[in-house]
Amino acid sequence: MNTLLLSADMPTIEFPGIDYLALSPLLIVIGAACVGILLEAVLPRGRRYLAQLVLTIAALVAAVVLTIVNIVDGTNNPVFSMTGPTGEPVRVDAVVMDGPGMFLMAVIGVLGIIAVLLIAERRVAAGGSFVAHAAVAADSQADADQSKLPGATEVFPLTLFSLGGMMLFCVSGDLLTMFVALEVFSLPLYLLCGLARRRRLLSQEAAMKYFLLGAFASAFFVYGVALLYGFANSVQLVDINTAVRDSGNSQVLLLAGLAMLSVGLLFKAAAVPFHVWTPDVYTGAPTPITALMAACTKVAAIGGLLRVFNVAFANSGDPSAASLVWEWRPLFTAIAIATMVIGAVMAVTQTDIKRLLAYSSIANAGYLLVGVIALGEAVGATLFYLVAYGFTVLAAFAIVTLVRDSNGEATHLSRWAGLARRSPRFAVFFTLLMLAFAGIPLTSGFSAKFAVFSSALDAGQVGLVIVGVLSSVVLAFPYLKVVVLLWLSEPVEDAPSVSLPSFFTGTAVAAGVAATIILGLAPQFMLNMVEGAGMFLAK
Amino acid sequence: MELYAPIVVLFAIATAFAVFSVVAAPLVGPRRYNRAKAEAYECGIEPTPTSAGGSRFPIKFYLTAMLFIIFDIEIIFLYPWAVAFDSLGLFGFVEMVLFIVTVFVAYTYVWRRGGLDWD
Amino acid sequence: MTPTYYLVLAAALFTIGAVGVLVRRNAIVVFMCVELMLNAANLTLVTFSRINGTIDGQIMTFFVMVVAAAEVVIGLAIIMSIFRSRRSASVDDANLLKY
Amino acid sequence: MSSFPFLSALIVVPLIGAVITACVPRTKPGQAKAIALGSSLLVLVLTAILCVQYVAAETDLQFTEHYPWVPDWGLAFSFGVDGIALVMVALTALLTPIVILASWNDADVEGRNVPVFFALILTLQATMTGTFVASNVLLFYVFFEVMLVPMYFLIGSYGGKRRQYAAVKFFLYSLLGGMVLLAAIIGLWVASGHNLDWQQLVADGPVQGDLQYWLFLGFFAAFAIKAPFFPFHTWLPDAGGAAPAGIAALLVGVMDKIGTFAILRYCLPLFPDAAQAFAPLAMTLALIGVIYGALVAIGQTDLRRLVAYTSIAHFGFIGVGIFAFTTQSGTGAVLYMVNHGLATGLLFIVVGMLAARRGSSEIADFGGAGKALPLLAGAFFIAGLASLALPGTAPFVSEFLVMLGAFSVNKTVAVISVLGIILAAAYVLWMYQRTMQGTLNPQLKDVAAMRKDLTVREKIVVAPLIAGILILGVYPQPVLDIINPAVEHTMTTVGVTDPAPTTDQVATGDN
Amino acid sequence: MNELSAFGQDPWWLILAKGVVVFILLVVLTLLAIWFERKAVAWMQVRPGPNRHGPFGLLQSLADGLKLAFKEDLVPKGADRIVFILAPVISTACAITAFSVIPFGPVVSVFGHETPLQVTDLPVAVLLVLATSALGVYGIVLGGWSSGSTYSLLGSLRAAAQVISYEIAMGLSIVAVLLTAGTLSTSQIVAAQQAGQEINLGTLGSFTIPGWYALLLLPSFIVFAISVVGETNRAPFDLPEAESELVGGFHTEYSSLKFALFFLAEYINMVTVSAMATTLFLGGWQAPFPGSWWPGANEGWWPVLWFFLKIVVLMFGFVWLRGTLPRFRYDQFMRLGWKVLVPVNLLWIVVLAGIRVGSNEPAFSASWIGLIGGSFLLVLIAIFFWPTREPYEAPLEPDTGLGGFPVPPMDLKIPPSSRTKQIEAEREPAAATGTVTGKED
Repeated sequence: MNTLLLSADMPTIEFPGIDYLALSPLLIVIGAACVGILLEAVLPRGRRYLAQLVLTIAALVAAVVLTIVNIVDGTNNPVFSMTGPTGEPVRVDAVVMDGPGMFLMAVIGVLGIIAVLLIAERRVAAGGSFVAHAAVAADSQADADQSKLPGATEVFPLTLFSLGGMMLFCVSGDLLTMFVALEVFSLPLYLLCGLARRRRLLSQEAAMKYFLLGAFASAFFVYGVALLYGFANSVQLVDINTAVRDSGNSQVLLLAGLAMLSVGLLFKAAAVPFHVWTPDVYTGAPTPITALMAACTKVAAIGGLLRVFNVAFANSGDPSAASLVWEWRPLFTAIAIATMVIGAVMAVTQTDIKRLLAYSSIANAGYLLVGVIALGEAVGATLFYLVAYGFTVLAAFAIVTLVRDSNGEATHLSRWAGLARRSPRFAVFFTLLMLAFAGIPLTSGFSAKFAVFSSALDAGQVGLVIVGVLSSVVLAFPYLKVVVLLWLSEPVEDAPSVSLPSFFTGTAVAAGVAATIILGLAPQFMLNMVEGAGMFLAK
Repeated sequence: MELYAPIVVLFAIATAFAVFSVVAAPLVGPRRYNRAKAEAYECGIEPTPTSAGGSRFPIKFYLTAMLFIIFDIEIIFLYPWAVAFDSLGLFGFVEMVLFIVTVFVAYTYVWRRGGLDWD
Repeated sequence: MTPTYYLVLAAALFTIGAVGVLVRRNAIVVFMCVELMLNAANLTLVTFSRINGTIDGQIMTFFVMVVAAAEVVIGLAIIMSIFRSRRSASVDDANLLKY
Repeated sequence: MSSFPFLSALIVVPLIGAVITACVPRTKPGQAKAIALGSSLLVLVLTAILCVQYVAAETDLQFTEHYPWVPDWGLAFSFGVDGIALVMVALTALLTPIVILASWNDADVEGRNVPVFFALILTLQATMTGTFVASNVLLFYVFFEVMLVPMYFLIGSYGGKRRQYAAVKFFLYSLLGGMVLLAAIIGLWVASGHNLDWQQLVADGPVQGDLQYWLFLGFFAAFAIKAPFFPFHTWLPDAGGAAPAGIAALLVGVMDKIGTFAILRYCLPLFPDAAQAFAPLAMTLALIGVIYGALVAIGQTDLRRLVAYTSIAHFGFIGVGIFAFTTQSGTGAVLYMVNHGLATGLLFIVVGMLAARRGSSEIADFGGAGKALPLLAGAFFIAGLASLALPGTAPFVSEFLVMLGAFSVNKTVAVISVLGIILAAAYVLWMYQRTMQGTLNPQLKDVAAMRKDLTVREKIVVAPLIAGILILGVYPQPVLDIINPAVEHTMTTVGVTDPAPTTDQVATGDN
Repeated sequence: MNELSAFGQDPWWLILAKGVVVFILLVVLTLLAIWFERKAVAWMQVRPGPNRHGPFGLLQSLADGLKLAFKEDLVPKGADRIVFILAPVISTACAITAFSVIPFGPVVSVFGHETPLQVTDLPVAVLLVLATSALGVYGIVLGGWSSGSTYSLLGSLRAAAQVISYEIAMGLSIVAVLLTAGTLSTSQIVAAQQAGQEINLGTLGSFTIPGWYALLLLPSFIVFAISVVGETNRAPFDLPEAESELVGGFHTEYSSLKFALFFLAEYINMVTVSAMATTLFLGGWQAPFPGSWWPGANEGWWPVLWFFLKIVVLMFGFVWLRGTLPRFRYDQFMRLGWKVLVPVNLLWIVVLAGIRVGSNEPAFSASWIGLIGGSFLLVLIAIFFWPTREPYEAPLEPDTGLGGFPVPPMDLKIPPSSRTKQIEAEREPAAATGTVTGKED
């Protein structure tokens, strides 16, 4: 077959049956994003904000509810299924709704709701964190003129698109869907990064860096997909696994493809050495978007890694083909170690809270990678870690948005000195979050670390666990530094004040803090849930 | 490949002709140097200086280029679908309507935001 | 002609693109290098489609093209906005975010 | 045995007290102090009942309670005390009200939150008690780590100069130990087939193979930092020097004991082979600590730091006692933990009183102060004598037991540790001489507070401690009766028997 | 592949011959077309037109071409020389290559070889035409850009924007043809138009209409016809070369044979799109009357005649437009392309596809078509005629003179020559300050 296009008298094509209920969360989120675009087009400017907000939240809530319904239903199958010519079922699983996938979708949905609350905040900073007209040149007179205008409402549909892409990313059954999902969630993020109201140049710079490096990484991803397609003659994860098992095929293609693919995935997860964008982008992006990236993108990226490595490259239970795991595991171990160590060490030297959290997010990517490398049973622990980390980091960035002076958010650490005097409640929350990051027991951070490290040790990854615990000591230092600043330092001149959060930010902070405490005090229910999510559907 | 060979031949002939013309032109024509001739034409006045990296021009052109890309992509998807339409049947129709509607959403947005207006 | 040559060509293009991203300083050029990489991937996909005798690779090329187009749209918008603010598209000039 | 959940109550009561205290408005510090004191006294009463009801002859854990928490990790609220834990609980319960009383006015500084100060002390008490009564390894770890948070804020927010540095250093050192411990606990969890209940672990027998050694090292490192043993000790002088006097007393008097307590509780029974294999190393570290701590203490110019260094020396003794692996030495070590808590607690508190009057804890700022402050000087002297383990004071008994046990195993160790006693005499007496005796430092005349001897509150603070030191010095038998079976049981699980029967007749508590 | 079995069988000499013939044909056609245009416009304007060289002035174009060859070949000072020279080559080569898949007639015998009257055919022939015409835009853009002249640049940008805008409309209009024919091969599209379509009107009886897609797919044909005029930069859409605004547009700076090449490319493109229109919508080389009025009409070499007749008619249409209509304003022109042709086309595609599905799929009844199509239409109407349409917001930033850079806007302000130096002097400090603004921390 030499031609791409089918001629008219071709035999009729088999069409997959589609489980629309299983697919409904994705359809709702993406559909709502499209409706959001239409609302932008038809509603007068004044009414857009409310309509978009309601639509966005409603869509995400509906998606989460439907996902939970699906989980309860026990839908654990490929969404696309069809019958082959001889009557036996044939998989076309572009989308696989298995336990971990749906769990990740629900997590992204819930974290997304909180992030949307932050994005919707318009009282703390007059008009919100987003610029009204992004096309206006930064620092021009026109830019100053528009500083009082309410922010663009396009951020809502963009966020929805991004979240929809993330959800799809976690349940993709083939690499092509994964690639498309990767772009669907990345592209809106690139834009959102450049929409900050204050410090526009910084924001635009962040967007450019994120975009160029992100596009670079996704080029690697797609080249990896191409090589793996050459290797396995299919991009379905299960087919790749089959090909890996009976490998009469070229190992060069497999390993090169795997390496390229990993570059793309690790970039999104912000793992060393593909992390260089993280601090800059986290600093430059509007803080609600930073929160979105730190929480949801992390979930999606790690979810993708989990799926790829557990389904396509794991070949567990087949000792003859175990060589592949042997091939990639040492390299990934090195990456995970480097990520943990560099993230932790670099965090120590930071003087800006957003950069600090960025490096901490890199280090946390390392801990998550430990869970990825451990494979198998560690999936549940990794999911738990994602939930715990997501909530905590959201709350942390939510608080960062509140500390403001006349120039907007005061993110330099020196400005935070002695803030506890002026607003002890905020300081208590932030301290709690910092302790959670540091992994102190009774916070979610400890539960998460324990879960991941214990399952990693179960899988025999002793070295990783040791590096993990040691790096988390190093990582504790910057968090302590913040706590010291908050409580023990003298306030600076014209210190920033902590704005009174409105309902939105308040809810976000409360949710994050509550989750941090609950997952620390009573993690069992969540452990049951991640355990109940089971394994990735590999057959 | 045999199908493509004639195209290459035709292309080669066309290129050869064009290259011959461009190469021949300065050889055949006269050459009488005049500084004014070498200037870019601007109705007789000294030409506008252009910046080193090319000049800036209205954003509309970029916008048009982007719109073109979007719709070109739509066409890319429409062609195979159209050719295989009869074997795709109802399923293909519904899918493509969904696709067109999606593109239309973006199109509507652009329209309403003045992206299609050329002032 | 062996299809393998196309693979080699694609790999070379990909490498050129990757190196270009790393060494070039103009955002637009960097961006074009990324596009080159994507097209190298496309070439690889099509070649493998031919070698393997399945049509999937060609279909994937469509999707990659779509994504590339979307990237162009987004990327140009971002680069334009920064260019309008700074009057420079050099990635070296964008240096506010450094420590 | 009563069905009343004593051990939970010991943790919950101070926690509730802490919450109530923290809720008191800042403008009413008196109420907060009263609530805190009341809560700690209630705990003291509960502890007293507990001690009475404790059956000394029983070697198993008593007052056990068990509530599930996170079954997936083998984490449960499992409580239980043996003799060792009981005396530590009692020490905590005793020291806390004294410290609260001693620190009555410590937080009354502009800009400092008094209710929170006392709430933190109560929280600290709850977590420290938790570490002693936990019978689940992970639960122990939870208390062990959470304990850092109140202590961190107590040092960092209410301490003296360099408090931020000291607080962070303390926290990071402890966290380092804690994380290593966490890794080891996870390793234990994996090795034991997902079980972290202490009784179950002991019943199942030790972990097999090389893993035991690694796990032991993980546990030991954490506890050695906590204790602190040389060379993990550098945080203690900073923390002890920067913390408010009462807090320093709690820090050295109780919190550091958790390290040695945990070695006895976890390192020895769970990893007996490793414990024996590493005993020479541990013993060496302990001995270095004895000598090094004493030598450095002599060179100190600051009273608080001096006391902190003496503690390092004393912890060396405790270490020697533990790793000599005899019942006498072990009993001595545990008794030493109690006595040291009393003695050093008193010393820190008295030093705090001195420093509060003088506004400085530099030795050079004193001199001949004893004449104006006879009672204070007396208390200081008694505390000092207890610190150098003079016969008649409580530490003597324990030090003697430790030496005795050590001698029966390794004479060199015993000889070297005797050197430590001599050095102790040197630093204590010299310290007393430089501060209290001799010619009056002329600067002291200008300080009005230096002419004010112990107030009633301060008398109430020092009296029970002095009484305890003296009583236990002459009649330690009741405490030994509680400790001895537990230590014996521990040594049995390690698999060692006392080497020479000749020592039996000397052993005081062998019944 | 079977349908294309007639292709790819030619010996090398036949391939070469076909190539040369098509090439010569195109060049000659261009000369004739120019003459034809001038003559026709002249008639419309009641003047004689060229009448000196050759009979009826037929050789006028040739004379013009020769004259151009002997003109001085200028390359402006500010030009990028290589691109400047390359641009006309690209334009010409692409224009000619597009013709390789146009079918002139059925299979005939040439020196004993059975071969179709078509250089070649591909499964994706229509795409090839689109691709080459799109590549031709590069010639225009590069030519304008490399000239180093403001007029050229603006002209080329306009040309590019125009071509790509109308390419969308054109591309969409072809979809309907593909949908009906089910193939992208030009020869098969022609073949698909052979059979008449029987239209059943229920009780009114039935009748057969010719298979030409121009009749079957009238909306597509109209859109195609309009868009190809824009695509080829012809009047009334000849804005890139609007003499009154932009002098000569992108080829202002070109002279001699390079200019001739652009000219050639433009006329070849006209012929090409006419040929495409013939092929896609007018039954290709088939005899221009329904039914078989003469059995041999579609055999042998006769179809070539029909084919060129149709082309001539279409070419006359081009000329007629030029002679009749005034030039569009640019905004009107873009609005027509984006706001009328594109949505109409999309709607038409959906309706057509719905009808076809309805006729094929028993489960998919006419009411469904009505429902879907109707709702689609309703949504469209609702969107486009939504009452609360916002007034256009003026851009917050004026487009001119940012920091002294020349920004050629639509209302081009040409700085007087005396200020050139001053402007260049201003540029330095402006560029210097540009990087320091907005420094944070």
